[in-house]
Amino acid sequence: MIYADNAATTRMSKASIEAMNFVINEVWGNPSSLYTHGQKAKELLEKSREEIAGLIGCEPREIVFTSGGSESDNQAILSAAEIGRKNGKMHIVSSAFEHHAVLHTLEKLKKEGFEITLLDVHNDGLVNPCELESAIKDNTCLVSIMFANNEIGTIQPIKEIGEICRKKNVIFHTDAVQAVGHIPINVKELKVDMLSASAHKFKGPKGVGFLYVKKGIKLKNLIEGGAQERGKRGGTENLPGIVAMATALKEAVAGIADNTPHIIAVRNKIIEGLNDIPHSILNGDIENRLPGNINFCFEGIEGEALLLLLDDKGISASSGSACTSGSLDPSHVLLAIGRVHDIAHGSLRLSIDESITEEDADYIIKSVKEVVEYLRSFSPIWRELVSGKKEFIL
Amino acid sequence: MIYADNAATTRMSKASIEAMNFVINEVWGNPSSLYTHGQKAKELLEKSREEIAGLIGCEPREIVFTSGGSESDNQAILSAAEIGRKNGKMHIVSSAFEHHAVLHTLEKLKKEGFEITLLDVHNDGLVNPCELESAIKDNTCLVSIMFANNEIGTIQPIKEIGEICRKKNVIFHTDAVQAVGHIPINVKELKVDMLSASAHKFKGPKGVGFLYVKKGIKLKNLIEGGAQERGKRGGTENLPGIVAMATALKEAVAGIADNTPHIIAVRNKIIEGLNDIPHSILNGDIENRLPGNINFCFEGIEGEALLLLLDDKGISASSGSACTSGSLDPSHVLLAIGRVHDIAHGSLRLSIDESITEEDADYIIKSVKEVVEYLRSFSPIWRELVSGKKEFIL
Amino acid sequence: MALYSEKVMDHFRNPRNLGVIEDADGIGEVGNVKCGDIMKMYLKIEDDIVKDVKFETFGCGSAIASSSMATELIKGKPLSEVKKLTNKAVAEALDGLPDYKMHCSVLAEEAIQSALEDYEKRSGKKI
Amino acid sequence: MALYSEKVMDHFRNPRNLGVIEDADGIGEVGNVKCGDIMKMYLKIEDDIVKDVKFETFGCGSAIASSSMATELIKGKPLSEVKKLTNKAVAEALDGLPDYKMHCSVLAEEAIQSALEDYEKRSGKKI
Ligand SMILES: Cc1ncc(COP(=O)(O)O)c(C=O)c1O
Ligand SMILES: Cc1ncc(COP(=O)(O)O)c(C=O)c1O
Repeated sequence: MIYADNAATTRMSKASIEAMNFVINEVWGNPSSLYTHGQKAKELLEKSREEIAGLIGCEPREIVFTSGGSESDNQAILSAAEIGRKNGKMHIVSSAFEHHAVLHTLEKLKKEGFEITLLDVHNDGLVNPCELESAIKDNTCLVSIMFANNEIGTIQPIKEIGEICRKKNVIFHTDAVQAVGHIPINVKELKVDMLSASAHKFKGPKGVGFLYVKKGIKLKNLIEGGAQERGKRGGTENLPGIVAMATALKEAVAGIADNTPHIIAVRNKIIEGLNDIPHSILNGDIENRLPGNINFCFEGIEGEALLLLLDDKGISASSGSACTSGSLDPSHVLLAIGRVHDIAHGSLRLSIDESITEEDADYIIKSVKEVVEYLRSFSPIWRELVSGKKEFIL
Repeated sequence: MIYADNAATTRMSKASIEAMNFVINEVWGNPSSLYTHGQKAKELLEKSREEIAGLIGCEPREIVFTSGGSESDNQAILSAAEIGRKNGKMHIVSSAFEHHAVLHTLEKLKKEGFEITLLDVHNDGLVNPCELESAIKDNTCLVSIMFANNEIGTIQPIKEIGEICRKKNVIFHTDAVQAVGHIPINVKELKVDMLSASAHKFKGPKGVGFLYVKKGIKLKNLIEGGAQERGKRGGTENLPGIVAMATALKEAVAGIADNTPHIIAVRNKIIEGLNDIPHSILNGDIENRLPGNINFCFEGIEGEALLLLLDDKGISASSGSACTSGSLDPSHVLLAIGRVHDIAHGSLRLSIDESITEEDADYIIKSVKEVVEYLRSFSPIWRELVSGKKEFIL
Repeated sequence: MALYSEKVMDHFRNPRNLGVIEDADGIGEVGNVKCGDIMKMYLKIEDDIVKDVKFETFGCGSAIASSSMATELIKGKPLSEVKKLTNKAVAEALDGLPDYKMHCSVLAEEAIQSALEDYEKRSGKKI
Repeated sequence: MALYSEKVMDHFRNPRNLGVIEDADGIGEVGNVKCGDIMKMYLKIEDDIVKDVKFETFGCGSAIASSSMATELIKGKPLSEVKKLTNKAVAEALDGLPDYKMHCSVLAEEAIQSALEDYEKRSGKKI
């Protein structure tokens, strides 16, 4: 199997699995307990917090452990909104292609009276800092822009946005679920105030994540309960998950320098190969892009069929096709970068990691070409396009 | 080490650990993915849901997976409150000794205009169904009463409460975090509408739990995001945790009949032994009680010191002392059953499981006796009590 | 519990009656690109019997499988019977479809009825 | 990162100067049951020097350790020096206390100052 869906989830690393099992077997106590076994758990908890803080350039007390990226996003945005509400600032700036954990939370806030501005992300899938600056108003309480998009992998100008927000004195949250562990991140240098991350996207366990919150920003509880996480997140700590997450992040960050050139080389090879397919297009800017992300639209075919046939050939990938989501509309991300419905349905995302080989790349290119050609061979749309009855979009 | 703090957390069972590692290594795909590997994950997800549903007597679609007991409690209560708000019913009945995941959520709702009635739990730690019935008003939208208390282990008259609520047409939620896997539970028979559970309390993993919600009751999202859990709980599913939880619950429920007589016998032996200590008292009803729960107050001493010295003797236990929580007040549970502050500070909770032996019991009794005697030997309060300057409370 | 039944996967992987009938007696096309599914059915009719049928589909796995199954269900059948083909019959013949994919079987039904109507119009016959 | 420093655990496990001085020259008692901490200090004074000191404590680990350390810090010391004992000195001598346990060291300071005041009152001396 060639697993090319690392943006959906990753396989846990050996070190992370070992760390998890170590904690499960040896330090399974409750970190809130006073006896030695509980205090050992507490120690590991705080050590993990220190490690993660060190890896993203913040202080340990600025890290809150959560159950994953969605929870982090929800808590960050609702907290900033609460601060805004108290100060009479009810305007939020975000972008049109955020993850649903962000967009649905913003919709909820809209119903509560907040004004939401969703910035255009243009054809290249990038937020324009000048447009962002103009969108900020006197009553803006939050800017939430994702670090890297989960479908097309475009990396946003986070540093510039951070500087604008700091200048304008607006809280800046970034959903960095796709970026953490894949590209270098230092929250202080980037002037980020809040950052969401999810362990299973960097070879850590599922069901655990963290939220970085700059000192001084008051969190609102999403989950009420005990006094865990300084009272900001109730629930017995998932220590095996947290330690495994810290282990995975350490490994991932340490590997960035070594792995990135190879991943980018193979990625570019695949992009070049798929570019040969007529009437196809790469989605998202090629320069400002996650190392492992490839996202194409192929005219005249539908994505789910493409995926299933690639699966038959041993390739695991994903699509922004409506059929893969159970909804009627194709990916809001592809629509946001201006792909019309017909095109957006025929999309393919390959997200690779360092285990990919040049041979894998050759096989992927060959397989995608075959499958696209096959599906076009009985596509009534394709027939109309080639017969000239309809004009090609791509 | 004698681990007598299973109410705080349990050690994962071998079968549960194995299930978790199996999923981590073999079925680590994203259940929302279309390719074979993702669909296998989806299958396991739904199989786990079926298993858990079968074990508590509901339908699979009535189970929502969460990150633990606290999240389940929060979502259940906020959902029922939302329904109440829509129908102009802004009154909630609960009890004075619920877990903070419940109480803090109720406080939040109070600030939003809900009226909260917290029922007395009396000296025996039991809610009185008649009082509950009288407390329900025309505008009551929710009754939330815990199945078994986490500190004193008293089991509430859930079936009677369920019948009252069904009759009065009020949603009934029960925080069953301490009960699930320890005593038989069938939600249909008990007429429970919503039930919270947490895997790490029944030898499953930390950071995963579930919420049973009767068909027809509309959940409100606590965590917005993707379409997971029928859109009611965003976030990539923690499949290793979920499968391990189902495995642990199956084992726990299957073991109830075999293990309970032994656990109760040893528990009663310890209770009898500790009853020998002068000026001590068992907290909570002895009959309606979790098999493994022992909770005592000893006059004239403080709980944290007691715990630390028991730890030195290799016994892991817990206390309702203020010092163990970092707050100034001792356990709200002990105060709720009428223990005054002085007495509540000197409490000890032992929560045992089936691995406990008669010898362990002897050792625990001997150790607690020694430590209590030692701490009393230099307690200024004890001196006043024995010298007659102050009157004994117990 | 897999996404699709084995029948669906079989018809998706090896679609029957794929292609075009150049001198078709009736052609039906339904669906639209916006929703991501288009089906086109070609019928060859002789003596009120479906002598041949072919299809082209732009769409997901279940759309392709539904088209394929629908052609199998009507091939060689008298038109009176074809007229009664329902989406339920298509879905059942596929051993079921996921709830949110039932519209694919509806499209297949509609494509065939549309081709029949085209035949009626062209031939002036009423079935 | 453990709950308490080794020093705290040592003084908790082996409290120094535990007990009562029957013919004390000064006795101080502070705290209350409600909060869960009571400390009682007994001083034996000779030539303005703490000849002997004993304590009794109802309270948590750090309360017992703070009392014990405080007695060690003042034993044999001139009263003028004892008067200057601060809770910070107690906490530091214990290699620190968790934030939310600092009040234990405050209690220890207060218990000793209260015993000193008792001595002043009884003896009529002013330190
Ligand atoms: C009665 C009760 N409810 C809720 C919880 C919260 O569960 P968790 O810590 O797994 O979120 C607990 C345990 O801490 C509990 O004992
Ligand atoms: C950009 C982005 N944000 C948030 C999430 C949510 O993370 P999780 O599913 O771990 O809650 C994801 C992944 O699903 C993501 O890609």
